[in-house]
Amino acid sequence: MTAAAPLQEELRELYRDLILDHARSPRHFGKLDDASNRAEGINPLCGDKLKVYLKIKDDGVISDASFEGSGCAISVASASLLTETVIGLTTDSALSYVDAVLAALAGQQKDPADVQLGKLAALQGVREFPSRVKCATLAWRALNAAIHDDKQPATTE
Amino acid sequence: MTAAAPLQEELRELYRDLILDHARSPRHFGKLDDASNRAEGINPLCGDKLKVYLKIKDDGVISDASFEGSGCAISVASASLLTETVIGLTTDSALSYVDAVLAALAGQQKDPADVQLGKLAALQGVREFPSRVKCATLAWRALNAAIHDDKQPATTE
Amino acid sequence: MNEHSQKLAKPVTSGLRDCRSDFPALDQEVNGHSLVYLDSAASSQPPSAVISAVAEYQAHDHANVHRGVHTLSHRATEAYEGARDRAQSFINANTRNEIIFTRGTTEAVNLVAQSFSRPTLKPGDRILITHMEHHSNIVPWQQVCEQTGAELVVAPIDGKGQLKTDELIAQLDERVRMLAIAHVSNALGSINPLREIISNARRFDIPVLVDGAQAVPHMPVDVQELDCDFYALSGHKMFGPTGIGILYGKEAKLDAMPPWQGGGDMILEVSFAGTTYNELPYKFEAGTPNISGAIGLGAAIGYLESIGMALIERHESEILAYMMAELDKIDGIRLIGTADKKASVQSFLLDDIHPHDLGTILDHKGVAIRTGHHCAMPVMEHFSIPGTARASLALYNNRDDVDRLTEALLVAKKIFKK
Amino acid sequence: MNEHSQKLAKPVTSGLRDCRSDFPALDQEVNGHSLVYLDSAASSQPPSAVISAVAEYQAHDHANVHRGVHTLSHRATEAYEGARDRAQSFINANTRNEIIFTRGTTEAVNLVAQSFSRPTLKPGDRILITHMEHHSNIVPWQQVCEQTGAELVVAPIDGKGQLKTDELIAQLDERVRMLAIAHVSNALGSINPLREIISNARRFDIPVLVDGAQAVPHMPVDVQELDCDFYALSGHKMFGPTGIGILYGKEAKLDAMPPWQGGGDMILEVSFAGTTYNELPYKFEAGTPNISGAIGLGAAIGYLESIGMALIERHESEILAYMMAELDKIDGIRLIGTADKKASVQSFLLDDIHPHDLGTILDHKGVAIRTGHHCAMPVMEHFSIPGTARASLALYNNRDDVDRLTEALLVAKKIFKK
Ligand SMILES: Cc1ncc(COP(=O)(O)O)c(C=O)c1O
Ligand SMILES: Cc1ncc(COP(=O)(O)O)c(C=O)c1O
Repeated sequence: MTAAAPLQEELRELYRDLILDHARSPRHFGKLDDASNRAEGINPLCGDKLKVYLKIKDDGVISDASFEGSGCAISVASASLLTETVIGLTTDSALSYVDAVLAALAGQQKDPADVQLGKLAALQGVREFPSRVKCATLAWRALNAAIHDDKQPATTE
Repeated sequence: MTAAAPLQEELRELYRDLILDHARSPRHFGKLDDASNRAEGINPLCGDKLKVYLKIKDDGVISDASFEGSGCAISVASASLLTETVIGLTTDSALSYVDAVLAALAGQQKDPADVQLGKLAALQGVREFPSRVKCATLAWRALNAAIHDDKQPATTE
Repeated sequence: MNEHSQKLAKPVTSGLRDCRSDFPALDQEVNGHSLVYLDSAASSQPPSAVISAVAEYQAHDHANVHRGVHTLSHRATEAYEGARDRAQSFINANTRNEIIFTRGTTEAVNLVAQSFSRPTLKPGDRILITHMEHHSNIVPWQQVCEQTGAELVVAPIDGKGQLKTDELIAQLDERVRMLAIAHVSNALGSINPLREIISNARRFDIPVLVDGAQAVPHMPVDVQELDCDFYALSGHKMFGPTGIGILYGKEAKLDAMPPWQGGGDMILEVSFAGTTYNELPYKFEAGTPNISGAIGLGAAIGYLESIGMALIERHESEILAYMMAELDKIDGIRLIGTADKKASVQSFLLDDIHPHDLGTILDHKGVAIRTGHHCAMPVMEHFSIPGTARASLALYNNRDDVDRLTEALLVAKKIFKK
Repeated sequence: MNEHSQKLAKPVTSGLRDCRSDFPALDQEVNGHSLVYLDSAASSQPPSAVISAVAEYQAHDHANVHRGVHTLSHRATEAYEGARDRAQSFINANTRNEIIFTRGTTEAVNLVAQSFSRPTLKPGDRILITHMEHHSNIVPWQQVCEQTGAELVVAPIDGKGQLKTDELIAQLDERVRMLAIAHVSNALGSINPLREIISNARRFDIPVLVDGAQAVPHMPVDVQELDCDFYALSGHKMFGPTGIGILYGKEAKLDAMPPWQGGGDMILEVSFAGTTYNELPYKFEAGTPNISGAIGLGAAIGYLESIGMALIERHESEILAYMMAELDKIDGIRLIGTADKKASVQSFLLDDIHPHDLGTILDHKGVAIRTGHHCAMPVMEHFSIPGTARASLALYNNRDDVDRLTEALLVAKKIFKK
């Protein structure tokens, strides 16, 4: 076990306190009854599903957001962080966050001036766990679909 | 080519003059209009097919026999030799020939007193060519089926 | 090898420990730890004997089978058909014509649903399955019910994940035109009492298909003794290659069925006026078959026979008992599937940790388990859970593997402790 | 590598000669002679790169794909899906969703016949095929015609074994609901003028399935340029393993089709109330796929790409021209299949020697050819012959192989001389 001790650090990187906190107590969890937009996200390979609800005002600002579904700590924390992030943003800047998060999780460097990941940086621990990256991206793909009002579920494939 | 010269002998063993003669000029070839018994033989793996016709008298003696079909030198010669062999035999002794030929071609030693292979021994060259044994046995399986009046085609499987 | 062996400490008593070195995949490090492979119910690791049988075939003997007069084609045909003979004797089929090579269990079930059931089913007829079936033994029946208007009926399971056999037997009547049932459940490990069930089905002449995917790697199987009409299995779950499996069917049943897929090898004669189909088993093997897969499966059977299925069964049931006992000691564990008769598999949940998170943490410790619904969503729905973590055993596992599993679970508990 | 190369003597000009050592099966003696393998149209030999990709996968990376969070499962999934990506780019499909792994060409044709055609065909509709099709592109259509009352219509071929393209084009009309046509004939080698045919089929919105089994190993194939709706191929004919093949389909077509086989992996959700199917390509891949087969096929594609299909095509057409010329010099030979545009294959008869006897004698000289009807009985019937001897080329063949063939044919003549 000692030889593997440094590796355990990677696990801690993945399951940071912030992630565990959001996984245990997801923010904005539940259906949004007066949502203007909604979309489902499906990970066809593991079967995880969640729904993202948005209330988008006429001026394009997301005034409220929530999510529903069951999933692993990573997908729930990611969805919870997402709702915290997008409330108050315009749909355009929410979409920039989608780009930035997907790029960061894919290990790509995006122009850092573009978007401040802030708390969302906590999701980056997943990069060392390639089989879990899709868990972290699921909510963001659903957000993208909700803003574009897609009728088809968004998928991680 | 010189190193392989002895092997060429095996080919000559397979394609003996007797075999080639019967293949070129098959005896009793054609349909037997007043046949009492008939059966089809099929080699499902190569698709070869032939029909054996018998005229069996009330006393159980095969008074006439013929065959039809197209096939390789081995299967045609075998069928031709078969017709020569069985005409005049009782069905019982024809069946002993079936046993003896199938055993000889499978490389089994049968009690030599049982049946005199005679000319049929020429078929034994096929034993060195395992993929061709079924060609040599096809007619004999059809003979067996004809004597037993089987409605299903006999097969070499 | 006696009744007390479970009470002894760690040494494995069955004499199977040495066979680990036959499996090259087990001799590797994953994430800095020696691999503990507890995912054989999803797919087993092939022994060297299988890997090299496939490679040797490909390197020296490959050609298309049947119809060929040249040496390689003859060798390939002999090897392919030899694998059929081995399979026949392994499950004790009556004739080699009863062994149809398929891609796996799934294709075997589809073949029966489409060729046997579809042409004869009508509205009012029923297909009976159980609540513990794998999707592969559910969806093909849903499809054929939709195609024919027949009804899918489901026999219930209890809180231990056991079939309610009495209720299933009460569901048997003239309307039931197929009983499709797992030998062993892949999500729960429950072994179904097939002989009792099949003898009851016989009273109404109900054809029985057994999904044997999770049974053949773990216990002796004799299809004539079971008296089932069809038995389906997958090579990759019994230490053979992927892409190969077997449909066993009673000859009279198979003979009466129309072919399913059309193409090369399954015909005797083709003309535009009409086509004459080939005899068994070729009638159901359209196109060039998975020759190297069948040869690999034959080698897997040879490997299993060299050890002996009875010995394997004894070894595994000992390790399974140990695993269940050790898991049960962990605070916060919930075992899913605690049938009285079980093989190979233990599903579980730990605290409120999602199975995927458990899977990731265990993998990080070199322990490979499967997480999720295990293609048995109705089982998950029965227990009102989205999925489980599942550890599954095969002949190469031992008590050390179990200890590594429980150690890793304690790490997960620590990470997720509030 | 210029137009004069065919006039030069033996040296192979294309630079491909060295690749023979990549194929372990070619380095053996058969009946005391070094093997000359001229049966690649039935099945090709795999290069070491394929054999070891399969063996390495089995020894180190095997697990069930999809749904797995542990390391081996992730590796297996990446490798399996990576093979799909390779196949996509190899035939230039538009998206990876258009690549469905099947057992081979036969299963691919059956899938289209059952999932695309069967639900929509009605009496009066027509399926158009050609007289040169392989049984695998005939029987599935006969079956679906029988199931739906549609009619099978056959486009004729001429005495050289060429499609009568004008007549086929004249047969195209609103009634035709599928044109299923070989890219290259396996019995005759004829290459069909697909672009002309497909653009004509477009006028009536006729879906086109191309049987590409005999084309992909021998020439560059671009499905978007062909503009076909479906393209079927077999791994074992393009130097990959048996048990794996591909159905390419345009995404819009595949999307609109119901799934065919049911089971694991092809569903998103299963409940007894109903089932939600998975998206492409998984919707059509029920059950555990042939993972090692797909990986081997990916390796075969990598191997072919490392040489270059254009170079392979040039090399083979040179050897084919030489083979046809050399065979034609033999007294008593009859070449079957002398189309202007040909690939790989030459069928022939010699005197009145039955093809099986030729096959045996050639095999005795170490020369492997195929004899019989080549699963193309209508072609045999067209030429009023029961079968042919067929020599077929692949990238590893050279002029020496052709010389060994003709020498052995002279031996056969001697044995059978009157
Ligand atoms: C032209 C053609 N189509 C279809 C097939 C069938 O391919 P498979 O047997 O691999 O399914 C073959 C080969 O046998 C072929 O040559
Ligand atoms: C009980 C059971 N049935 C059927 C299957 C399907 O087998 P395959 O995916 O090999 O077709 C499996 C495994 O996935 C299984 O465990």
